[in-house]
Amino acid sequence: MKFSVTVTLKKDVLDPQGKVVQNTLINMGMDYLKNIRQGKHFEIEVDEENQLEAEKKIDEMCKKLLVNLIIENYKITKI
Amino acid sequence: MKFSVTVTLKKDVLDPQGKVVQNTLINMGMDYLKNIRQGKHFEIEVDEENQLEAEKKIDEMCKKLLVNLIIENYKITKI
Amino acid sequence: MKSTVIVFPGSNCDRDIAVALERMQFKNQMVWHKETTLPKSDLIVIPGGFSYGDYLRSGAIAGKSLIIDEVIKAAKSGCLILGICNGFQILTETGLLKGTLLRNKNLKFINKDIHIRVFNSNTKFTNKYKSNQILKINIAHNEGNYFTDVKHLEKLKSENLIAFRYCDEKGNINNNCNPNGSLDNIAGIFNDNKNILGMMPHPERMVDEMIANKDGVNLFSSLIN
Amino acid sequence: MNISNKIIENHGLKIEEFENIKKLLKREPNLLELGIFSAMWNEHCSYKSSRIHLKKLPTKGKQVIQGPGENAGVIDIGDNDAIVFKIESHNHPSYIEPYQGAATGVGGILRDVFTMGARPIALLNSIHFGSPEHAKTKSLLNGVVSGIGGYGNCIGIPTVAGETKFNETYNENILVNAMAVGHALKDKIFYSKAKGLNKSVVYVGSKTGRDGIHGASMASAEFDENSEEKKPTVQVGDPFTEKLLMEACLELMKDNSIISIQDMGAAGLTSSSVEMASKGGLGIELELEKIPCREENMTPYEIMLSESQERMLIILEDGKELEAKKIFDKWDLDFVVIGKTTKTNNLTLKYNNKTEGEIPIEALASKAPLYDRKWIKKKPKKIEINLKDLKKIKIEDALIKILSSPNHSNKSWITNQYDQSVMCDTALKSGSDAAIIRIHNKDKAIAVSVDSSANYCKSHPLTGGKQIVCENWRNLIAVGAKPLAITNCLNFGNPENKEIMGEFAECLEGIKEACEFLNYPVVSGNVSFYNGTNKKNIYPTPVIGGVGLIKKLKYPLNLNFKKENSILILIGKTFGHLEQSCFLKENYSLNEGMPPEINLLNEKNNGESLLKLINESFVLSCHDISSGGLITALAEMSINTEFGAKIQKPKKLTNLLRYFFGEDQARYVIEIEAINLSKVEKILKDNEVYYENIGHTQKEYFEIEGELKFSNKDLFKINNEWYNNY
Ligand SMILES: Nc1ncnc2c1ncn2[C@@H]1O[C@H](COP(=O)(O)OP(=O)(O)O)[C@@H](O)[C@H]1O
Ligand SMILES: [Mg+2]
Repeated sequence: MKFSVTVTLKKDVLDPQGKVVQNTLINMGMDYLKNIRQGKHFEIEVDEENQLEAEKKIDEMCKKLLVNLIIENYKITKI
Repeated sequence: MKFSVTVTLKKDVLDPQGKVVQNTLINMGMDYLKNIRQGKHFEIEVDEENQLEAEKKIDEMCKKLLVNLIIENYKITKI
Repeated sequence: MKSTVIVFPGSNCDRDIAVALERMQFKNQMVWHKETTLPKSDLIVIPGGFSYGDYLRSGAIAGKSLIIDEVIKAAKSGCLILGICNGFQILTETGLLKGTLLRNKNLKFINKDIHIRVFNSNTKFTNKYKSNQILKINIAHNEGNYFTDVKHLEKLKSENLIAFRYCDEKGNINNNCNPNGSLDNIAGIFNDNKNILGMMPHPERMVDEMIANKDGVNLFSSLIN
Repeated sequence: MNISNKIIENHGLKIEEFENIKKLLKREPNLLELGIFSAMWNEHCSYKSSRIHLKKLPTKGKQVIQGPGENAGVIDIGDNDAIVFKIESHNHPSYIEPYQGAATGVGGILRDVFTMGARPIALLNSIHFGSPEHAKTKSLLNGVVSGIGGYGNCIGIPTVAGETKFNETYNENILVNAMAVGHALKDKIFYSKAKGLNKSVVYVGSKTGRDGIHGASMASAEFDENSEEKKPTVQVGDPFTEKLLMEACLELMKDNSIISIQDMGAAGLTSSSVEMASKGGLGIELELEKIPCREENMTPYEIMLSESQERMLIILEDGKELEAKKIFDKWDLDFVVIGKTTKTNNLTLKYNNKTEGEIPIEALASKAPLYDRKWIKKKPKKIEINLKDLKKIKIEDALIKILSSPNHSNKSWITNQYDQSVMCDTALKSGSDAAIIRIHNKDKAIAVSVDSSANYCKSHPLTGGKQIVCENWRNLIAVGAKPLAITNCLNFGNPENKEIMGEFAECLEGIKEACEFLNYPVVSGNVSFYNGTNKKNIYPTPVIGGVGLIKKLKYPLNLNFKKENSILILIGKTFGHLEQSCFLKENYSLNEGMPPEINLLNEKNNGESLLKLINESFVLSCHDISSGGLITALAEMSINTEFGAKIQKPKKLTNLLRYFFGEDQARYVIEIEAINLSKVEKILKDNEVYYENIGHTQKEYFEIEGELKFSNKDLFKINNEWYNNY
């Protein structure tokens, strides 16, 4: 079963990456850009056919390694 | 209007990050993991109410800066 | 010889390269990235560092800056271009050099002295080196893992466009002496016309005996030659 | 709004302190004002528990341009060159989020240095972790090291030295101390003291967000339904912006437009504005709606207490605003005039023309609490270890144990993650006793080192305090530098506990004695209390960062053996002190007894005499003897070269374990050419230095006659295994 996980910085946490990208895009003339924030994206395939179980496993990976819970949020989606 | 963009490495491009993460997770005992690839995720808000127009604008940002078309694919989704 | 060093916000080896160039008798000028014209020069250097923090992809944002259009024009008209470390990454982002630099295989920043072997000593950049000469040189990067497609790799080999490859102190080339996972141990490449060189190691750090060795000197004296 | 006891407590203030605030204000403070008091009166800003003791430290000397009290200390290295340096802790943030905590620690200390007009030229760090087996240690180590590297590498300042130690006392409370060293021109140093009325107060750098607003979280829960939204957020470092800020500030400093400048560190805008005003004996008025904010709807409270990074406050000369702004525009940084100096002697905070808070500056600064906390002396436990009572051990095995232990393992796993070479002036990198940084474009250089000895300080704080200063001094001598001055980071437990306060007072007394004797003044520093949890305090861990001068750098002297058949001399007397030694700890898990004694007279004489030898170019390699004793020092001199040593057993009959593993102080090993022996001996004798000829160098092998023989390659393996397998 395959899932995607998106990891985003919590609101109010400084996003230096997003900030630089935003300034650059605006300097390039795309002034309709209101806001951009940068995060991570994972595509994960697990050997598990029960969706609930699979999601549990992915959740564990997120908590244990993929996500820094102190500054990041995450969302798991089946794909 | 708000969109998400996920940027992933093309299939035949080496993904050193994904590989290390995969090994680490498996070493941590999660041997049901079959495959993991890491990419980037952007949340973008633009000042444009027409969805088609907005998507065009996002697409331009991707092509001009956010994505390295030689090694990366991307997908735009409205959120 | 006149040289120009391009300075981006976040460049941090700009002074180092300027010092090395001046030491080697270049008449050097620094050019801020917001400029739209380049002074006439024989050599343009894009220095190491973390342009724009390397926050999106290393070199990506610098690759879109105003001055880069001028660098591309100069390159097309045959001016010599040297990209070191972040400069190499920027050159790949502009398309002046093909391929890309991925994260180091261990996902860690690496700073140490390693060995490289000169693979083509018959260019404007390397003519003072002996062919197959082994150099001890400093690397300092997060993304030095060179990657390109099979076709381009073949071309690099068949047209002698590989400048340097990582090796051990005896010159052997294998996985153990590949610090970052780079394809075929590639440490530096030329473009088709060999007027552009991109390399991850830092020759400007190897010109002063008190600080390191002088294995980088011949790169600069080749250019003067 | 009514200020409840709960709110007071959540602001880290005692009820008595609150009563004191009311007296000083002659009224009850509002919440904004309370927040400001809490920031200024906390231990970190007010030094309320430590000030009385810190005052005793020697801070003066011919070499000192600026002692403690400014953003960093400044010393004179001749020819209008000055060195600006300071160390600072970032322990608690690094435990919560190791990468960002360590990164912002580096960012913060760099700002302290470039604020004074210095271009940073080197970074150092002292990092202490819990036992390697502890569940959290590995990820903390990984995070801290990549955070330190991430920041320093990106901004392009070499991280050249440091120390990494493991001990279970840090299981729940790691230490991350970062030191920055900069170079300035003596006549171009900038200070934080404000001067003149109606001068523009300018905000530059990053925008303000809700980063690290302390006390705020809990307090706000009581009066705000959206409390979840307002949780304090972890500070995220932005080295790219700091690089721009550094270049912009240094560019502005070329000209004469700055009256005073101060970085926003702990307690952000609050402490920076109060400090500038208090030093200048002025008032300051800020218009808070002008502050560039990153988030919407930030309240005056949040704006004043935010600890967002990469920001500065500058007071400008009249009419210089436009020129200055041009520079910051060039670097794409915010530049806003947010207020002015006033004659009121108050901190006046306005928001859209309404006065939201008004506090006399002196209430925040000079009238801040000052405590003479109770402390008790440590009663020394004079336990003598009798080797006969212990299980027999072979010298060889004991050495392997030490060289392969986490604390003595080769640190290249760490140092390879730091750019040590950028700026092209690092003449000696990590791996020797100190690092050597050449002054750009000159032939002089400085040497830098950071050191600590927590187990010595724990067992006998007074001796421990002396010992670290001496060890640090020795490390600089060992690379041929004349030690000039130190900075110190005092990491201790809870000062409200009289034993901990005793450790503090006695360590400080030790530091003071050593510094005075060695003419090695303290020019800057930082105190970090409350390290520990659940009543378990960390070992007292003062960290000393020293700077020394090499007037003319002929060659960078390091500790690797250089030649075959050179003579090895041991400088200093060996008594065989094993209590508190690494030998007993690694082999028998024993850590009882007193640390080795410090004899300041010998320390000074041995060091200064050795410097004479080095200056005469007699010394091929040199290493001080510290943890692990003589044998460890000799092994370390062999590990990274093709030359080893052949050592004779001592002529006088002594216990070999005591001789080789004893940690007696004031000792060094030097390698000299045989032809110079008589000249070297003459200098040592003339100076009444005790020394022994202990053997000579040879190819490839490290050997003690009749006892053990290792190939250098094997030693290298033993020394490098631990990190690779961890
Ligand atoms: N965290 C670190 N950062 C930089 N250098 C380090 C770090 N930890 C250790 N080192 C380096 O490793 C070497 C050995 O450290 P240490 O055993 O503490 O030396 P010493 O006993 O001489 O003070 C030194 O050169 C030191 O600078
Ligand atoms: Mg030492």
